[in-house]
Amino acid sequence: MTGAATIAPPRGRPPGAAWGSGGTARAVAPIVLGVSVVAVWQLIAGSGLVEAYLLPSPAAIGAEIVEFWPSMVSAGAITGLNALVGLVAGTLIGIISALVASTRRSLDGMLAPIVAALAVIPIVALAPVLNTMFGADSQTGRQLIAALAAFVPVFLNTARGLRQTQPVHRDLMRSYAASNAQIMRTITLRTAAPFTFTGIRLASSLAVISALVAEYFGGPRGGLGGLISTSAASSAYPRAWAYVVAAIILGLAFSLVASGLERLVSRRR
Amino acid sequence: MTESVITTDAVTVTAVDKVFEAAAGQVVALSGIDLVVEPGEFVSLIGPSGCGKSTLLRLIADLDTPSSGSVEVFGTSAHQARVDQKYGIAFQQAGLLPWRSVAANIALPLELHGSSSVETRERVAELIALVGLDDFGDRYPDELSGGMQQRVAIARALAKKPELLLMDEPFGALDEMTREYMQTELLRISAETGAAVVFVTHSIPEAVYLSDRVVVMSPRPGRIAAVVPMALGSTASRADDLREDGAFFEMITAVREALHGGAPASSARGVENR
Amino acid sequence: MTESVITTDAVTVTAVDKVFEAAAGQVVALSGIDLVVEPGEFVSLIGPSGCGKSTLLRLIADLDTPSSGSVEVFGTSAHQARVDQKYGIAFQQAGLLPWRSVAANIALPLELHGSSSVETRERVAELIALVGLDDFGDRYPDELSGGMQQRVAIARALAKKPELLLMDEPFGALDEMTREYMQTELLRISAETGAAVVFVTHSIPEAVYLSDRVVVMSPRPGRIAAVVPMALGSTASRADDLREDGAFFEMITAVREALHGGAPASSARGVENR
Amino acid sequence: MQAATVARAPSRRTRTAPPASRARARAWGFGALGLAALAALWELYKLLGPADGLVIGEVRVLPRTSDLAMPHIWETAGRLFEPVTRAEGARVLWLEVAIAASLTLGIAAAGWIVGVTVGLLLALVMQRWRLAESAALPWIILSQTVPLIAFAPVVKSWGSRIEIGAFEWQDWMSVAVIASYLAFFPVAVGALKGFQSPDRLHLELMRSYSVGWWQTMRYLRIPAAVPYLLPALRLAAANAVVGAVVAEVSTGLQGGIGRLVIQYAGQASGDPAKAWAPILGAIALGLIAAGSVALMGALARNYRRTEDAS
Amino acid sequence: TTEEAPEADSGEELTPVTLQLQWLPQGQFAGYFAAQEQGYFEEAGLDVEIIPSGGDIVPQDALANGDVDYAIAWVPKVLGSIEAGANVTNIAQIFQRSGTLQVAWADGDISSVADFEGKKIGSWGFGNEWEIFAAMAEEGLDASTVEIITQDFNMNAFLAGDIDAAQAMTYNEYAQLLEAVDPETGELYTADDFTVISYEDTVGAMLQDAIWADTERLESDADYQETTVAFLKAVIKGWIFAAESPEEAAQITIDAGSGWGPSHELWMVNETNKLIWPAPNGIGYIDEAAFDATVAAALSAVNESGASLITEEPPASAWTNEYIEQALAELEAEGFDITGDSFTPIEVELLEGGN
Ligand SMILES: Nc1ncnc2c1ncn2[C@@H]1O[C@H](COP(=O)(O)OP(=O)(O)OP(=O)(O)O)[C@@H](O)[C@H]1O
Ligand SMILES: Nc1ncnc2c1ncn2[C@@H]1O[C@H](COP(=O)(O)OP(=O)(O)OP(=O)(O)O)[C@@H](O)[C@H]1O
Ligand SMILES: Cc1ncc(C[n+]2csc(CCO)c2C)c(N)n1
Ligand SMILES: [Mg+2]
Ligand SMILES: [Mg+2]
Repeated sequence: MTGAATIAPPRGRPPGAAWGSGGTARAVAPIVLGVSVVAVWQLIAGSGLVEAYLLPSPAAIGAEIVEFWPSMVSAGAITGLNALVGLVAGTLIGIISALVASTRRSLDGMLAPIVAALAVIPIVALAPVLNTMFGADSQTGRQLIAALAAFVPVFLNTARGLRQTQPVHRDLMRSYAASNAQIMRTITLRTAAPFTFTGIRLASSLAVISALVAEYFGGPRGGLGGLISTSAASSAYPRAWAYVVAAIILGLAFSLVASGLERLVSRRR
Repeated sequence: MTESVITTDAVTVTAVDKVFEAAAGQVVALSGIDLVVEPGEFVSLIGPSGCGKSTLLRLIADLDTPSSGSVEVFGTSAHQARVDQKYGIAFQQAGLLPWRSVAANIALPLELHGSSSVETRERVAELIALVGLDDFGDRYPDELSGGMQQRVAIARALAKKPELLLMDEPFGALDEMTREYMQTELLRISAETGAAVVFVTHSIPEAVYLSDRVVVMSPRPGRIAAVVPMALGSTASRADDLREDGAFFEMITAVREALHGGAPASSARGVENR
Repeated sequence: MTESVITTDAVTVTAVDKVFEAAAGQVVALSGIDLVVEPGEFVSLIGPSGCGKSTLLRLIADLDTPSSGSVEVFGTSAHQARVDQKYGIAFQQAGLLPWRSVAANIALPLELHGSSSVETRERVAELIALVGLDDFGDRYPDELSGGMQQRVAIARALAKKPELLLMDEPFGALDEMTREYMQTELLRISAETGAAVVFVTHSIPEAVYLSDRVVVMSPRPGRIAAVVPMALGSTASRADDLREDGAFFEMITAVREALHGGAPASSARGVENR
Repeated sequence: MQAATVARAPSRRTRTAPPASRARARAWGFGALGLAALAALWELYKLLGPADGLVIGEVRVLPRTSDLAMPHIWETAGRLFEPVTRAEGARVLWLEVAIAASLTLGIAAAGWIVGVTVGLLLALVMQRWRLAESAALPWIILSQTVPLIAFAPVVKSWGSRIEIGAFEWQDWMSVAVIASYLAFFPVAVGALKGFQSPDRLHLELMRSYSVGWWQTMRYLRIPAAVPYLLPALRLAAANAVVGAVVAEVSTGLQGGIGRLVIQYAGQASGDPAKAWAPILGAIALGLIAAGSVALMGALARNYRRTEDAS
Repeated sequence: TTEEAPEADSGEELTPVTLQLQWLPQGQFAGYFAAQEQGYFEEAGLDVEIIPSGGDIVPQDALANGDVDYAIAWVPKVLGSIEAGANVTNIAQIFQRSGTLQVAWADGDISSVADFEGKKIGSWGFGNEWEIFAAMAEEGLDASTVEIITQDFNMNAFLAGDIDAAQAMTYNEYAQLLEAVDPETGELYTADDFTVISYEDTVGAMLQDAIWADTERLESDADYQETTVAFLKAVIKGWIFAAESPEEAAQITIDAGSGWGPSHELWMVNETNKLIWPAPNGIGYIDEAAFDATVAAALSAVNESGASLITEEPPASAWTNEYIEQALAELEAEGFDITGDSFTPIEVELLEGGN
């Protein structure tokens, strides 16, 4: 259903697009853009044109970040752990399901509507129900939500990767009279790995944002999502933004690690 | 190198038909094929696209099974020969595993059949030397040129010291000059190992240069149209300058004519669309 | 077909150098190239991989610019010639747009330069007939064989009636038999259109069979090593049976020797890894 | 040797492909079977599973089986055909959900259109200027790590002060904006990838025709982007629905499925089956949205000729 | 009614007014919907739009941002916003009492706030937790001695045993409990199944639903002042209507979009009435002592991360009785019962699932 969730793993730039002297400019460009946006934001917020109450200035947010750093770290740890547990669980379930689906067309067909449904389900709809099923006093419901969010891209990409084994490799393994287990290990899994890791990269930030949003709907306190909502509810907007920044950093950390893994795995293929 | 005592033919194909069930109906890929390849003999299969060359090779390799007729390899069924690893095989795409180094690619068939790691290491070193890639064992396929990749594929096919080498257009993807060079290399290697070779190609000069016999096939359904023995001396002694020899050009003409159905080729073959 | 009055050379390459800036340093792809192609003449560029054949062709097509020296096409700069659509070009891969039918692919250059749709339709029909694809106008590239795709690419290159055709290994991806067939077709088409052709190839027989002159290049840096004129009669009159002619084999030997640096080729070229 | 004559099908190519209509019927059949299996699993676990779920250590790895946590499938299904409340004139539940879903679908569609437009424009700009790509792409990727729920009130508040002439900002527009925030991302990334997908060969061909950026875009890059764009548009549609529902919950927009999610979740203690109705509605909505885009993709068949059939 | 009729007969033109609620339409806000439906707003020359909110809309911020003209919000939450910079004023304390309960199982070991220690205590968060901390502070407990679990929209966490005591409003969540089926008996739970701690009975009690207005406009905008009085009068009439005709008021809120069933809705109107009536000083009148107690509790209560709701006394502009007094006086003169001395709640039977 969600085809773009299976965005192919990154390939090199076409030849002729080598990184020349423009390389530095390109590396600096996003920073320049980011800094200028923040600067303009600061100017508008500081000019009094817009009430500070409405649009906290980057400086005010920075001050909150400094002040609430320890709390941001501990909240980030709670949310991050939930996201990590969910990511790992969703990844494992996704890989296993994809393997199961790859064995029989019937199993693939049976899983299809379930995956399609999971791909379009809004977390907000599921969160209260999962809290009831797994207990509002535990993080399980949130971890499960992160797992469901991670499952979809991992499953779709792995399933796709499992279909990528080259006929020439299959013929070769048959010529070696290799067992099914040997074929699976030497060819099938290894061919699918880069695709799976692409799925994990896509899943990583989804897991974080899902774990975070799930905190809006009950459960133990202390995570980033809860703190964002609590801060916003008490009109402490700079603090709310500070926690949002922490959430972004957390999501970024997840996706950077996942991209790194992906690059490592898909270097040779 | 492997000079075991062989008493039977390397390959015996008897009355083989192969029919594919396709969406549009049945495709008769091969019909009434009879072929014997002697131990140590170099046989090329040549013919237009779709005439069943690859299909025949795949039947010998037991990658596919005939619809009728039988295929024997060294006196056993093709299936048994595959299980016993009696042959090595190489394809047009080198088909190296991109995540394995050159050495690890060559070691693959050994690993799969549980050679000890010391044995494997020694055999791999031997093979790397044989195909002239001495300093490249630790490289990865994407760091090699097409010709080097094909050499790795050949080394891999030779890993289990097979007495039969099956090759499906192994040099088809190489540029002409590298191709000629690889042909000469292949002659050297097959002479060193003494293996029989069944070699599929589209190129008449290639078939002529390499083979003891050239099997010319015709399509729809795939049949053997002619078998042209090469009068060029032992394959082991052929060298690059043979390519400029009159006998070479004569053999080329002979195969060309067999291919074009006995009559001298002419451009007036109608508007055949390929 | 296009018999306009031409007073200047088709291509004049004068003292051209081409240096690429690569990550690892400078690559001198071409050095001191001088070449003149007459109107209506068929010139092949041959040489080992990396000797700069494609680079030279790209300079003529103004797809790249020389580091020094000049390239003129029909008396104007290469740039102006490109803007004026003085040449047609075809590559190794046919490079058809998969979402356009055969007819629409051929029509592309016409559409881009605002021909009326009636004009376009007529010209496309003409071209389809020229390359012998009469019933295939509504087909899509994926429904065609490799040879047919290349014919579409050639038709497309001819759409604007160019007096110069640039071709970079256009038959490199075809199997040998289709390739020979396409060569004969190309000779017919180039005779019909009277266009000059600059043709890059790796294949000696191909270069010999097609050309008025064969330009042999050598690598590192890319230079013209020799220019071998073909003594085989007018290209327009060549037919398939020329391939079995003694003169043909002689010319092949001549080019081969030019390629191997004047001396007869031998296999003792050391362990060059390609 | 006899065994060798038994035709086996080891290679992918030899698998005979059934006609498309039969294949489709089979796909639906397997799909239905899959859903039935899921339902059976649910009931089986509910029957056999421990009432308080399976707790290992401190963690409940399998859910509780109480009616509160896992209502029977037939109760959930049956509830759909009962009135929403006892109140006079109350609609039947599925109809109420369907009406709400259609409002959300409209909002999501608006968000999708905005998101697709923005995504395409961004991709165009990034394709045109390499520097723009380097500068913007990291931020575009980063944008999706922002918990948008935190911004719903801000968007609503900012929107509510927009008033240009006769145009007055409506609350549903805030929801659509948030939906578009989720929708633009796959489009921007997918379209950029698509625009950059043509081979160098094709680009040089266009250069040999001496045509400019726009014509290259129109004749080459845009058609070549179609296979990348279609899955992106589908994902954008699913995202737009999710975004619309989240934003409805967050801003409390009346009349949509998000509103029903909160409302019925609030009634779940006494009426557990009811809470599943808007969830099913949201899923159906997402499938309809993604499915309609997939149908659109069928129209672009010629542009997908090179797509692998997998 | 918002057509341009410049300088037309001002008696005919209605003043547009927006009112931000703090949740979905429901009986908790019956008075406002009744005023709308019964035409009290229109009679007062007002065209009122009532805006419900959802999960994340903060009413006092919508007001402070200028999105709306008036907002309904709990006093302690707004005190926090005022300290953060919101410039708003409490102009009518509609709820005289706190309706917050903490509900535990009757057979459990919680019977008072003092028993919270070491327990899992449910709260909605979003600023609804301060009463708990204030009440605990009185018992010498600080926030770190309990584990606060965020409740979602229903009471399942409590029913399933995830939390030991759940936060509940008398008018809503408590009823949800009484509408749920006890799986052991197959019957609805009854009041006997629960121990109910009412914060109104503790010092933690804080003022709840109040009407808030924009401080600056109150100070500088004569029209706004006038509108405010007219608005308050209509609202009061609406609440008087709800007290006198709870059934009709319940039907009005259902028609206005409440998704609750009739029994739950009627319960909610009735219980809300109990929080408003009787109002000894007149409905909406801000009792300075009660306001100061709320401020004191807000200053003293400390949450689990060590933060206080507010750190300093709110400015004097945080509340005023000026407008409500005017409204009450005018209504009294018109013969309305503004204290509800004679108010008697009705008996409501709850049905399964709030239907
Ligand atoms: N798995 C298959 N299913 C259906 N038809 C097949 C299959 N494999 C081969 N064929 C058909 O059998 C015929 C012979 O194919 P084969 O690949 O052996 O030809 P070939 O001589 O190797 O051609 P080429 O020179 O192009 O490699 C062709 O018509 C082909 O389409
Ligand atoms: N864009 C480029 N940047 C850097 N080096 C290049 C570039 N294009 C070509 N070269 C280098 O220039 C040399 C000549 O390349 P060119 O492609 O012209 O060779 P060729 O003769 O066409 O080879 P082949 O037969 O393999 O097509 C090679 O060494 C190549 O690596
Ligand atoms: C997610 C969520 N947030 C806040 C509240 C609190 N709340 C808002 S209005 C109101 C009165 C009773 O409904 C209460 C308690 C809740 N219940 N659920
Ligand atoms: Mg073949
Ligand atoms: Mg080249």
